[in-house]
Amino acid sequence: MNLIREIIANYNYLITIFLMVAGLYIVVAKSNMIKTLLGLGVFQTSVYLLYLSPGKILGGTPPILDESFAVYSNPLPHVLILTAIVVGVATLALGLALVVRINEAYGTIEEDEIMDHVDRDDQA
Amino acid sequence: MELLINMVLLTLLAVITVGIIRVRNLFGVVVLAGAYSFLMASVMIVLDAVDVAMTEASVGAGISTVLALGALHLTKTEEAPPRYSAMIPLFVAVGTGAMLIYGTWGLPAFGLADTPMNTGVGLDYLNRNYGETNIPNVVTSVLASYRGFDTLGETTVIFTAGIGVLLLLKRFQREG
Amino acid sequence: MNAWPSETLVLLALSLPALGAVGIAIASRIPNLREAVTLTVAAANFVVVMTLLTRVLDGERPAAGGWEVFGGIEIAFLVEPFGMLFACVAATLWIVNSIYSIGYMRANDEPRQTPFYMCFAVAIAAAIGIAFSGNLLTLFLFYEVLTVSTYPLVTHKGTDEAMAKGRIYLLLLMATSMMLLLPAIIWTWVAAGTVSFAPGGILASAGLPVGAVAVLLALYIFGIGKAAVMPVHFWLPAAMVAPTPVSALLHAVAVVKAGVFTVVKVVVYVFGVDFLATSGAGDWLTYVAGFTVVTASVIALRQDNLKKRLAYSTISQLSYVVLATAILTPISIIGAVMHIAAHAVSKITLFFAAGSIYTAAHLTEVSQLDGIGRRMPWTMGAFAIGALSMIGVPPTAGFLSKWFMLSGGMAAENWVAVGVIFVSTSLNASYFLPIVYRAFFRTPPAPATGHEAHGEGPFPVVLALTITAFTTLAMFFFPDIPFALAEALVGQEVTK
Amino acid sequence: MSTAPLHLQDHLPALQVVLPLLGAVVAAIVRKGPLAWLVALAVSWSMPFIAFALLYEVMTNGTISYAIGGWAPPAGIEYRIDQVNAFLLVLVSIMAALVMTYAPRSVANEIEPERQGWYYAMFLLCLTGLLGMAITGDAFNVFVFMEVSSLSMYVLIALGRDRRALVAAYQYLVIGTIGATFYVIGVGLLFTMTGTLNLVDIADKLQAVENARPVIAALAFIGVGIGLKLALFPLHLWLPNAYAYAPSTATAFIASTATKVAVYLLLRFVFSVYGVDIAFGDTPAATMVLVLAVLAMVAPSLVAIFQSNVKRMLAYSSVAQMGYIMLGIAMVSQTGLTGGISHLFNHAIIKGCLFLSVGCMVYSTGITRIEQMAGIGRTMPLTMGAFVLAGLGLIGVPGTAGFVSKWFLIMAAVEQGLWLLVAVIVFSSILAVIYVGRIIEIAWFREPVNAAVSPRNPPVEMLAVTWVLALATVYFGFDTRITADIAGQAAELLLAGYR
Amino acid sequence: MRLDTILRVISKLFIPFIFIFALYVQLHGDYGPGGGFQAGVILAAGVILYAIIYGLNAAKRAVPIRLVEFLIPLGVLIYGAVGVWGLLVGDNYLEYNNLSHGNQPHGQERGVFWVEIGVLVTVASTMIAIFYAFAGRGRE
Repeated sequence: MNLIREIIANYNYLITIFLMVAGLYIVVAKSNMIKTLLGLGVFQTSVYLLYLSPGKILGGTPPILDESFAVYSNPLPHVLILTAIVVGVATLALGLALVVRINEAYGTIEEDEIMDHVDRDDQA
Repeated sequence: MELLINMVLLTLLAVITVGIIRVRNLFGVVVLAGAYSFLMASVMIVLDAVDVAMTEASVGAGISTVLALGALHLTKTEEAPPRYSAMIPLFVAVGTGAMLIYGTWGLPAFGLADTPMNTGVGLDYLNRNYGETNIPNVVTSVLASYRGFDTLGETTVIFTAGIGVLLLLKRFQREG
Repeated sequence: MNAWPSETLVLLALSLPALGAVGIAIASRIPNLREAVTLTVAAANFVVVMTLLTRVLDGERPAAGGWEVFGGIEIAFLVEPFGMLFACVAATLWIVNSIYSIGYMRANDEPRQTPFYMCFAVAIAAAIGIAFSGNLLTLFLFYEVLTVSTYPLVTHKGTDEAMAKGRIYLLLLMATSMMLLLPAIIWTWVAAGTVSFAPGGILASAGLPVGAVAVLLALYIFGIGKAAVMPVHFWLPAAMVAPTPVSALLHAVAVVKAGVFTVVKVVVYVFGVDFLATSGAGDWLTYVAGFTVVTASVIALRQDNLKKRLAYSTISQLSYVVLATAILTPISIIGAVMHIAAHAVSKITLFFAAGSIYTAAHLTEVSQLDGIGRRMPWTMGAFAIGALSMIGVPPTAGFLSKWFMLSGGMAAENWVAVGVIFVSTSLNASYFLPIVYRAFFRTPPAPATGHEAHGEGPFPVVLALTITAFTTLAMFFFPDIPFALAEALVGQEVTK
Repeated sequence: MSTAPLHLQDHLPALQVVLPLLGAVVAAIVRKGPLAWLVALAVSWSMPFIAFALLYEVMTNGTISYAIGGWAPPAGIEYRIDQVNAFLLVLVSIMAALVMTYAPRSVANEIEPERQGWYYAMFLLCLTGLLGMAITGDAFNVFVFMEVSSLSMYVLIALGRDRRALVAAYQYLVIGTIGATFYVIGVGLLFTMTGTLNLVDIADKLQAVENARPVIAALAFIGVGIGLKLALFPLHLWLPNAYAYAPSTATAFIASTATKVAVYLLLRFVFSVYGVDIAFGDTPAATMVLVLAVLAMVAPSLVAIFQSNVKRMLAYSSVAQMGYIMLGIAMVSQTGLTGGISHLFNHAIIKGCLFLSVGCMVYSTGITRIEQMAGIGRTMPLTMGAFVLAGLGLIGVPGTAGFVSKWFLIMAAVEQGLWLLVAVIVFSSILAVIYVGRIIEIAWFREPVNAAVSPRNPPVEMLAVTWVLALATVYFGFDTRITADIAGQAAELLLAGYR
Repeated sequence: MRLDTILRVISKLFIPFIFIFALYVQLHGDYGPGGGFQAGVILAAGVILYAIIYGLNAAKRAVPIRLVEFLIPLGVLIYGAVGVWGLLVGDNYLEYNNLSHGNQPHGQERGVFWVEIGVLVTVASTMIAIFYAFAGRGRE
């Protein structure tokens, strides 16, 4: 019983952690560059939860002031995460652009194949 | 009720993530990623982060998907089978997870009002906002004024990315 | 010039050779002008140093510099008798060596002579910097400058062998100085709170346990790789690939002298003779030095290549100095100081002779020298004098220094040292005298054996080696100046 | 209704970051390479003056606090400048100015005309980001500018001529993003536990936090995140290729500034925000960093010896030098920190000089492979002369800047009786002797071959800048007032913490 | 083919509404969710949709690439300029309090308004530019 309460209390964090681990796993394990970048996206998105969850106040409303409400959720995490999202998309765009160029230069987007080419270049 | 919706949506998120890991067809992955973003957006609504939700929906589900599809269109759509065993990555990821569980277990429980975070600067904004700015949407006032410099930086990030992508992808007459 | 303040002179003595290097670079297009620059600068430098000498003999202790580098450590110069002596040796032999180089380099038309003369000048500057340095930091600075500036000289030939040997030279000297000497200096700084040389030493009051002092001394002795105490001596034979003038520079003028100079200086001014003698932290040094003296002589005995034999003889002669220092009595220290000067002039004579033989007859092995004395009387005459001095036979400079060492050893009842000196003297005799014998009393092989007729070496070469040979004798009859300086050195010691 | 007259000197902190930003904007608008360069040059030369003014202000009147948007911290974002980051600002802005002076013909040689304008814009953005990270007193603002600098860096690297540059940029992008995200996670945990983002505020709220676990975890995440950024061994894998294949100017600038700013951040968090007690008191952090630093000083140096590409060799040596710096930090003593911080400065100068001289060589001959450098010292004596001087600095020969920092590091080790560390330090400098000596030997004592025989002379401004740095290497070997002394003060400040 | 025409007709009707919505989001950002960033993205989405349906060249005719490339820095310039404006009226950088004759709330609103414009311009133009770049890379 107690454990369940614990879990409910920390459910957001648990999912957050799961997403982080999953995202990180994709990044490190997958050789396909586009998939890696999407995994990177998942990894970054999980941070959004890490910030937003503790800012939520049960029974609160969005932080748009109005006479009819008294309790508002914490606005600061929202601001930070807006910035974080922007950073995320910027990184994704740049990463994809790089992948396109790499594909043109090496004819593949599988990282381990490309590393073979790189090693060959180093020998030459 | 809030709590329940919140938990359900989160669970769905986790499920989709598993899908993203397992699916090999990159189109499928991109679509899943789009769905992921939509779910994330709805979670954000539950968490009262409406501005963020809006952004996540338009960026994550919109722009990102378009870009990813564009990139796929220029490259290829099947992921090659992995060459090396995934043990080390798994280890890294799980290690990070363990560190996180260790760290986050001491965090205040979900949804409380009297946590340091919700009694800190955030509350301060809510209280002083009306006197100082006439902007009801505190997120906007904090974004554009109290922490306006962050947003300038954020705009700069976009600017950087834009010019960067152009530098990398734009075809000039000489080449091609 | 006598009107000039001593500080100016000190700085002048340091900067003249450096400026000389610049001048040489500018004059690189016209060889004659370039050599003229070298000689003029060398001469000018000589005058400056001599002027300083007179003042030091008058009891003055010129100082200069004092630019703080960090945390109270300065780049500072202080001319005390011992440093003065070393500076005199370097300045004097620079002239002679330049004369010799001109003859040698042209006769064997060596490539890239401009960088050669430049590096040479810089090396001299570094040597004088070491001689005049007022604290360990300054000394270390110029010590490394000397290493770096002589590296191109060693690799001068540019052949793969030269480069391989150059690597050994650079690595060994850099490694020892950085891995042992630098930590030793910093340790001294942390322990004693100063690194300035002071009569009577600075560590006596530091309150280090005897064991630590012994370790520190070891760091110094082996850190000063230029002193070539075994086992850090490999670089010296390796450096034999260099052209003879460079060997002369390494063995007589600057490098190894800088090494033993530093050793003596550290023992006298950092540890303090009394402190070492009383604490007994330096006793092990006698054995290490003695071992080196004997072993090196034995190896020398087995070398047929003339320059190699000379190289090992240098190693053993250097350890004489260390040994004499390790005896830790004023007399023996005087011996050490005298020996630095004596060995310098004698060994440079020997190398000049070897180079002269190589230039004239293209011979490198001892076994080829039968009867060469008849063709090259001056060269071999000079060689004979140098050899006698090495053995320590009167009337040569070598006799004096050995005499002081011996009496020092006796006085201190350090029978190990005494025994070593006797043994090695006989060894010296047995690897030098045969050469002289061959040269004069063996009949030269018939020309058939590719022994084409040749006479003396080039004039500048012969001139140079005659001068040094003469000096070797002169120093026996007129030892006043080195003696005075040496006495001044230990004099401070005794009165202390 | 108050419109007070404008006093620029009060707003120097903001200008330090805003000027390069606006400069980048203008450069992106003018688009024409030469024009953009003029803009960039003007901006980057204004930087050192501002930085020195700030440094002077700090030295005379103590810490500066500037409230962006007029909102007093913690509500607003604070710019907070003390000895530590003022010193860093000076370093970064000087390097920017020098590299920018060096740049035009090198860039014209390596980047297509149409791209040059935007290239300079990127360069200024990178500068903006680095300065922003260094100057701000707000944890999240750091992240924003970290991303500005990182994104621009990825692009700069990707613009290298070799196709490997693209891969290097991609890998750096992935790793860099992971690092930044780790940092954000750490900040998020801190934010959750303290409810504020202002560093000073966090620092004193941390005292009240009774549950230490999230705080410690936050430190771990921030540490790892920054560790990735500063290429702390073994998190350095992105660095060698990035440095090796980026355009010469980018390499020179990034190598001499980016990692240094990351180190500063680490110092800031560990010492100022957490304070020695929390950071090292109940964690094995110090020992861990010490071990990593030792490994970093040895392993990459060994790798450097066997490199065939001179830029890669220098890159590996950079990783090793970061080891020196981390060592100084990990000894947690006045002397150690002084050594570490002054090495930050000295290494920046030395590496800058080395990469710039290589840049000259690339401009004149296109050579980057070591065996092709045979005899190049005889055909390009000025360029390789500078290389030799800086190389000696890298080794730490007395009379060079490198010696000063090494002196302090060894001294710190001796003070604490850590003889093993002394051995490691001197040993790794011997390794430096080997890999620098190898280049010097090939460049000066081998006979010139093909490309090296008749190079076109490098332009005067490139040589001039390279030599300015080379002479600086020697100068700071004797005058340590702006290195060791300020580093000493910074060390005191750090050890004191924000409280 | 017919489907295609239907699509074109619908989208012709649709796209203007997208722009209007974007405008609403931009201006209503003070009172409800939204702001420069979201509006910018939506605006860009409109153009992208247009490009997808009528082809890249048509879109480039409507929104020329030079213009976009000019707008990207312009937005940041606007934002930065608001900050300088703050300096000019003697306040700190990015301080809005005196932008409207010392009336703080008005000043704030004014500052925020222009800042959001800056964000809008940069975001929208960047998104469009990136889309152009990716789409344009495919040809030949």
